[in-house]
Amino acid sequence: MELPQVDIAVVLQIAIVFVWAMGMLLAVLFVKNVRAIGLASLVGTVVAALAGIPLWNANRSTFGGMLALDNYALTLNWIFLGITAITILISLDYLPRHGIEQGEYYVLLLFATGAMMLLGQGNDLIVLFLGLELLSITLYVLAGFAYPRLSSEEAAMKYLLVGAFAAGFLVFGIALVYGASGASNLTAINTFLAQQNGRTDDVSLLLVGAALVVVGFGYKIAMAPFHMWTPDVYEGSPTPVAAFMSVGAKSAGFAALTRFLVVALPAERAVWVPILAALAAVTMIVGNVSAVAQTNVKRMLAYSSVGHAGYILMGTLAGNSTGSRGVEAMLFYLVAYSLTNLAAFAVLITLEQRGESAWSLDSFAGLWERQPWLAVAMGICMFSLAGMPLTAGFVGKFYVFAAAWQAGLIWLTVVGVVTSAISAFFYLRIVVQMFMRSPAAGVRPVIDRGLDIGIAIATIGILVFGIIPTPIVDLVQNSIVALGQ
Amino acid sequence: MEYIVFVVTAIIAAVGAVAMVLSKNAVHSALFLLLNFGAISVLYLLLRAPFLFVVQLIVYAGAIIVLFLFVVMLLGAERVEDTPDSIAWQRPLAIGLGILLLLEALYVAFSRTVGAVTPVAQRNEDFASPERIGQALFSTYLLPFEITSVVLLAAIVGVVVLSKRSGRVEQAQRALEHDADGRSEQMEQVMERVG
Amino acid sequence: MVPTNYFVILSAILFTVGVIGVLTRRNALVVFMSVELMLNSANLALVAFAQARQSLTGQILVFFVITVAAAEVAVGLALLVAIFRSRRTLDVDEVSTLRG
Amino acid sequence: MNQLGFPLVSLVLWLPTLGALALLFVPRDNVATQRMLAFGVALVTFLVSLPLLFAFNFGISSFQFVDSIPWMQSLGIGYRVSVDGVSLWFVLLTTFMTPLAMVMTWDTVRQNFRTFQLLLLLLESGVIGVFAAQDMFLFYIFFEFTLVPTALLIGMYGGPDRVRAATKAFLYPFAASLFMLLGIIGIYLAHGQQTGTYTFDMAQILASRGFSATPGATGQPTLLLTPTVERLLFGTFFIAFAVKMPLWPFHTWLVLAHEQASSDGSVDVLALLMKLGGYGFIRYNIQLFPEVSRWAAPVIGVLAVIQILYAAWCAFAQTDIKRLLAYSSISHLGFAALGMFALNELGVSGAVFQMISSGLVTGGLFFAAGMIYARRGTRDVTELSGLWKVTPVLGGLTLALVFASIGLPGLSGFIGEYTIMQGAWLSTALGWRFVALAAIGTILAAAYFLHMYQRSFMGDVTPPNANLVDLTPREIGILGALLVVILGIGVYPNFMLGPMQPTMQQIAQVLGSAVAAVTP
Amino acid sequence: MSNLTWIILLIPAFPLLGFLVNTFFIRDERTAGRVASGAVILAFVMALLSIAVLQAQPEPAEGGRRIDYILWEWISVGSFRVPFGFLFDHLTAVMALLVTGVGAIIHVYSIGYMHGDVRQVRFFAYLNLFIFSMLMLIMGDNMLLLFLGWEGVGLCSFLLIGHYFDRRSVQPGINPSGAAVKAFVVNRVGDVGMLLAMAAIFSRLGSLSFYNQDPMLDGRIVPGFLAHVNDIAFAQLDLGAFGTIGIATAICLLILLGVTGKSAQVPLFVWLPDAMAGPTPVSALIHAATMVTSGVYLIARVQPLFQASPTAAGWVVTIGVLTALLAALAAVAQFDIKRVLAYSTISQLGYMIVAVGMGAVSAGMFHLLTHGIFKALLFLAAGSVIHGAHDHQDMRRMGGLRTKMPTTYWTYLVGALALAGIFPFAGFWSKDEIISYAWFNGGRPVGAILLIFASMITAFYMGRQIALIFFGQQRDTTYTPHESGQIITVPLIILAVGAVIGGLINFPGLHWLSDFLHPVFATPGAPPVDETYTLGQGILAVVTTLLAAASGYAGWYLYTHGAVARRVRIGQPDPLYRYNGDIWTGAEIGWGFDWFYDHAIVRPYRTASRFLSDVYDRQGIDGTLVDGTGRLMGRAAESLRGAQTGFIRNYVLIFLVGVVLMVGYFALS
Repeated sequence: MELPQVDIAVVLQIAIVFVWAMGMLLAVLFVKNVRAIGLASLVGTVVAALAGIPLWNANRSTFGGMLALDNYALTLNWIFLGITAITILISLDYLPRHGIEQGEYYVLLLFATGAMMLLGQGNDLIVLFLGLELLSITLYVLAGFAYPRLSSEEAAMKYLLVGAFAAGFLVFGIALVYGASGASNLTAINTFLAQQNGRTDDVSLLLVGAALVVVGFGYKIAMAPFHMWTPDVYEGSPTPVAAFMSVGAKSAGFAALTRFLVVALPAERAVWVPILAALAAVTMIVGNVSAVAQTNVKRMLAYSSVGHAGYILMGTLAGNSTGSRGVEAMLFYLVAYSLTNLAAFAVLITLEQRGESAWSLDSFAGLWERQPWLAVAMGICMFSLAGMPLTAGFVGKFYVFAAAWQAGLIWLTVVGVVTSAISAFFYLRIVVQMFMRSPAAGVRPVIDRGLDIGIAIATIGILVFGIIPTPIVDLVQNSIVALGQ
Repeated sequence: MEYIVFVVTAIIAAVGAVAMVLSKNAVHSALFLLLNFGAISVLYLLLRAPFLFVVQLIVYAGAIIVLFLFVVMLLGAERVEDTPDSIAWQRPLAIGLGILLLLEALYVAFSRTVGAVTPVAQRNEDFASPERIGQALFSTYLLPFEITSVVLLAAIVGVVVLSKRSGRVEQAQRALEHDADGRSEQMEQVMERVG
Repeated sequence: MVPTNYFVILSAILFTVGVIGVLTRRNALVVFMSVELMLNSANLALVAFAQARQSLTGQILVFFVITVAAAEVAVGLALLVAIFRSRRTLDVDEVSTLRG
Repeated sequence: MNQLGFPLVSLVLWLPTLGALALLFVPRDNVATQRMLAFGVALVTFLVSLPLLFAFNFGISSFQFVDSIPWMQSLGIGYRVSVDGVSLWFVLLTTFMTPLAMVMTWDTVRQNFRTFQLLLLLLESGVIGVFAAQDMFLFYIFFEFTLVPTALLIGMYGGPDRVRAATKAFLYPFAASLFMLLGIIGIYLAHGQQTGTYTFDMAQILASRGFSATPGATGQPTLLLTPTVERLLFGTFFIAFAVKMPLWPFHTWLVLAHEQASSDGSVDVLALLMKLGGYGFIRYNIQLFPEVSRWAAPVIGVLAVIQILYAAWCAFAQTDIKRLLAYSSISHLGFAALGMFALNELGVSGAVFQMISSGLVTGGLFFAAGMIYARRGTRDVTELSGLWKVTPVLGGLTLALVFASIGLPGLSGFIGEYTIMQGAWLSTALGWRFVALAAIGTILAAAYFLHMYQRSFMGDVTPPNANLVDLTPREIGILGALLVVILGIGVYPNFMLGPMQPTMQQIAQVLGSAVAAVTP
Repeated sequence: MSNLTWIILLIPAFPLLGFLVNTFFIRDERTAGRVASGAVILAFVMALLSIAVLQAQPEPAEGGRRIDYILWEWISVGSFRVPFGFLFDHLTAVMALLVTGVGAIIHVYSIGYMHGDVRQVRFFAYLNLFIFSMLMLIMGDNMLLLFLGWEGVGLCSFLLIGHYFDRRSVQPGINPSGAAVKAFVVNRVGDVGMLLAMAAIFSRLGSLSFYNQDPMLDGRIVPGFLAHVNDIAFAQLDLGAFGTIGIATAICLLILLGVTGKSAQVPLFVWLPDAMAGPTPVSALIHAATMVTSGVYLIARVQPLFQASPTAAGWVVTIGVLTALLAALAAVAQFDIKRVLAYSTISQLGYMIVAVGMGAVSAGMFHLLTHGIFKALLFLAAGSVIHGAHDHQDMRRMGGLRTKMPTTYWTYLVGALALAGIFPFAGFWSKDEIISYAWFNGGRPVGAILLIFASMITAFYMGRQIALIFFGQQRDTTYTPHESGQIITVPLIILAVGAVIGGLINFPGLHWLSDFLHPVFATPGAPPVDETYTLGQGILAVVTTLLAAASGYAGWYLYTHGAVARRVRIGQPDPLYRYNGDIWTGAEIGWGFDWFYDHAIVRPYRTASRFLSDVYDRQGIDGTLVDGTGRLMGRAAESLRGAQTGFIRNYVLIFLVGVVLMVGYFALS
């Protein structure tokens, strides 16, 4: 038996993250200082990110095309690692403050990161399935990490049951796709579709399978109507985990979904675009409209993240139509959205007391008078989420709309615009609370250095990428899905 | 012959599944599930998959169902559904939707002769022998194989984390105490930094 | 040789039963079993297709699915135990404090 | 580069922002320095903006003082700022009003003074940016950005119902201008697909819509849109600007915002009276879509006439002076809208003049209302009486402003109104019927303004009003400066109309050819 | 001499300077009066000089000397070019002399009259501003500049009527601030006509300048529109359901609307009686002698337009006659000394309007001049009476003042005779010219008869007034009347002399004024004024004056002798009320126009405005449409929240719905 030739470069980043995670796991046994483990994990993400730099434009794949390393994947890897890094920063003090300080937290976080990277790089349904499951399993645990707090347990359970349910559909979908095409490799599926002469029965079968695969990923990105778990799970999970899920898991889901649609199913674009566009519209509407009535900011952010899934989906949908910039728009949006949501959740952490009422809108009242910079940061986040110019969120939205319009989805951009307008309402409500009301009694924001740095990095990022988006634009423009097409 | 075996096992599997869903007692459910799994493993044999036949029996029947039974009995949670269903209206909807889904599946299966699924000319009874699977796992499918190792590791870590309950409660109490007396000091520091 | 279609149809039936189980049962453990049933029926389809295709991939996939399912069950049951300890129930309907 | 070889427009644009940043380094308690710094920056900005006028080339109909830096080149987005005969005046109005507004705040803002000044300076930058940006993307950025300081200023420093006012003043225009984003994207893509160059550069897009840089010459349109597409695109811009301007019936947010904005009038003047929407109509709706403008003109003309009369009618019932002024400003804008969609040189010039004049005059009245409030603690005319006797200078200056607003010839208000009416009368799209109705607005204006003046400034002096002090020299300076300008451009309006002409000629020419194309 | 044309700029310049100096520098009341008077006197001198300069101008080929001095281009947009230019021709000269001359006298008078009053500095500043605006009105060389003056005098009128703005009411029960606002707003109604007329003129005739002008800076010539009136003589405007209307007629009717406002004609005269709330000199200057005559001036100025539209001219005459009659009747029923004069003014303006409407421009201008003199005299004398009667204005409180205030009495009598049209006073000549023109030249005998009737009533109410004020016994004995000082009486005497000999200006046979004005209105090549007098005219004149004298005597006699005179009591209605009843009341309230406007326009407007603002706008547009959208969102959000039950099984159900849809779509596609 001969082991296959493996291109180490392609798996390098993933390997670093997993090995680092195992190292941390060992360290948990010997090191009492959990904070040190967190910092070490942070270093791990940085190392992994740096390791990716020489791989730019590598465009290689290995393991028989199961794992690809194109610029698309590389950019996503950096996004994932950045997300993890900021999550670690905002977790450092959250854990001891809430009495859930365990080194395994960071280990799981790193495992999840690796899983996300697998989703970004995976070019085979097997890898995508395993990556998704790895991500899910770690997130189940992370969501329940604050046990025996009831809400945390409930979040974990809801996530688990819905996740397992979705996994069932994913597997069945994979089975059908495999049955129809005889392949699990995305490139091979594309080749198969290209060889089929018109709408054969096999193609029909494959499409049904693809639908179920999309459902599997749709659950991860919180696409309506597979989003129902989102608000409950985000609310119950420890806040840094919610932040991580809302950006990390979602980004990874999009990474995989986009690759699946762009690489495997470009030939059937005419079929999947309408239905997904409709779902994107529903997602935007449901997410943004539901958030209007929320007074719990954490839940509001959860709903808003559902809404944003719709916008990102617009990019994915525009994906590979000729001349469209869908994928790059999606990537830019992910960057902008990730920074913004992480910062927003970080601000939530500062306000989070032992009780759970801390997320009520009222606790934001008069924040500006108590913590001006924190309020400004949150304000910037809210404006970015609403798509206000001079923030990264705006450029992202603009990018996505332009891409969708160019792909002919003009009606979808109209829906996007209308829902953006609706979303401004609840984002503005927080700004109003912070700047225009007098401080609420009893809520004292607590800031520590990790949060400080995390919020600062994210907020500055929002502003810088909002004003000078060129670096990111250049990055994402080169981050095309090079392999498998 | 194979048809007869198939029909019988299929019926057993279906009955097991339905009975699993219908039985009030979780223990019974688990046992019906076992029945179903067993039937499916027989089907694996029919499909020339001896390796999976074994794996199915060992992992599912041997491990998972046992685990289920163990938990059910440990928690004494055989019957939790004696209270009235607060969302009883969902049941007919659920069944309806399920049937709709099934109809869709049957429509696909019957309306289109799924062409590619027709047997390949050259049949090799031995195409999925345990040796071949083993070789494939360590060559072509090395990467997924390695990933599963990580998945399992992560699961282990997760289970360990979720089970360290006693330590967690103490820690939470400590944090609470710390919170009580450390709050004002912390606030002062914060105020200093901002002011 | 039994046609592959038969297996697929059986698999679909079992899958549907699993789905209905998830939707109707309140015992978290049974819900979980239903999920396992769903996974199993998918596995059946995979094996059937593998047989029809005469390709290993399907069977390998089943192997991975089984592994992952096992891992998931482990974590899931650990979680259910933890929840049971806090709430003294495994009725999924009772785990509904987060809403709205 | 440009005719000065110096990025003058950029300097004017960013000076206030720099000032705002500098304010951050002034200690929170040092109000005196904050005042001087903010005011100084605003004043310097005004002085620096004056050369725009002196060096302006009256013979060019397109953009001048162009500063252009590539920004997101791959998308055709650039930092392009410049002015033409239209935006020049809006920029100058902004730079002129800001120092006055700054001075107004000195007595009224007691808390968080630094932030107030900072936001005002940011607002100034934003507003100038809207007028100066000649890149659609950049324009949109500034257009939206102005909402942030506006909402914060209203919401943090406004009256009792400030939160609702701020929310509305933010959400409504924000929601509407999102549609404009679609329109911008649409034009951008259409332009890219038809001409091959993907760009947001207004100069280029205008050129491909048939605008020529030399007055009198006719360009050849290369960007051709089907009527439906053109109408839809027009509609997206229309919604944004109609709400922003505002046009009837999108006006209610403005009334509330005016009512609740900080009492000194600074926010009203800088944020709400700066007619970004009106400017947008001219720059985008009319210039980009001449044919649809012609198609839509009668409808918009009807809206405008309704607006003139409706707002004036509503104003009559107001007892809060700021609310009254809000309606008055809306009524004036009805004239501006009528003029714009007269779609001829006279009408559009008149509209620009009217908007500038409204900024000055109504701005002055808002300041005056602020001065009343600072003395009396109320703006309710039922509680005021005989102020002219107690505070003669305030009464006299207010009266002068009132008459300017009513449209007394010799003051700026009349010029705009008359040229608009004349333009609308001559317009092939509108005609005399519109004018006949709009002219009634001048009666109503006199009625509500003098009614207000009579109730608050005339009549016998009631005890609560008896001991008010008259204006300080500083306040006299504010209103005086405004009145000098109002009188100046009322007596010699060609000062403003002249530089506009090349641009207007081009607009008229393109509109004319569009008209020729439409009329069978 | 021709290079001295800039001198015409000095005419308005001095009052403007006076205004500025008084506003910004003078705080002393006496100085203010002197500065103001000096400015106007200087302006008068400049007007005289300007006439000299004008006469020295070379006679142009098409006839009609005029000086046109363009300062700058006022508005210039495309083909719309309006200069800021001043015109000085013979018509302007006449008006300028009247305005500055009478203005100067009234300024001087005001120094005495306003002594000790409030806000004198402001008062004089306003007066100067008024003179300036009035001069702008008559010197503007285009409609728009004329309109500037037109509105400017309106502003000054507002300011001066509202001079006592801090009082709740002045005699006779008028709220000064309300009267001021009313004056301006009612005038605005007329101004709309002006605005529309201007817009129409430009759009049809391509210019707003009256006459061809000197080249502008860029060498382009702005043509005058009056020369092109014939272009539109037969043009029709389609009014849709209302048929068609001649363009010229439409323009003229719009101008007429403006005129009815400013010159207080039916139906917009209602503001003038209330305008008496202002100080008496203001009434004399603005609301009798000058401002209210600007309508007459305007019609004279744009005479070719009216000639092009006989229909419109007919309307003008009708309005004029109606006004003359109604106002005269209303004057009979007034008790306030100034209100009588106010209605009388309205009535006399009606005569002038009739004259210019018929095309008898010089007759109209003649009456304008003489009326300007004698009505100013009457108002000033009335002011003197008021002064002497300790600020009482109610004639029922007077009586027998003849002996106490002899100078005032005699001058008042002269004014009254002039007004009544008694030979040989100024009013006789001018009024007779109008009536006779109407009878013989204008072909409007009915109008002439009505005018004669109005003139009889005029004489009657003046007789009544003289009787009530100066004859009989002093009915209110709470005060001791006294004669006014010299600074008041001297202007009275000057004006009285004018009222006596004013007729000379256009004395039949001399017809200086007609000659003087001839070049302005004559078409090129027309023969000079050729006035022949027929016997009929003579008879008419004799009859008219006899009738007037008779009715004047009747009025005097009724209120000095017998039962009627005894029944005049303070606070009681007029004795004649018993015989006329409702008609008398109607006359007293100015025929109910005020009442009608109040009920038909003002009140509904006010109610509707409250409804629009508080209900329709706040609850309708804002509450329902704008906030309603928000509420709708909120409701949608609530229902979506309702779907978020917290039950996992619900979530899964919805999940499954999605799956079924997805699979169904993909399976069927």
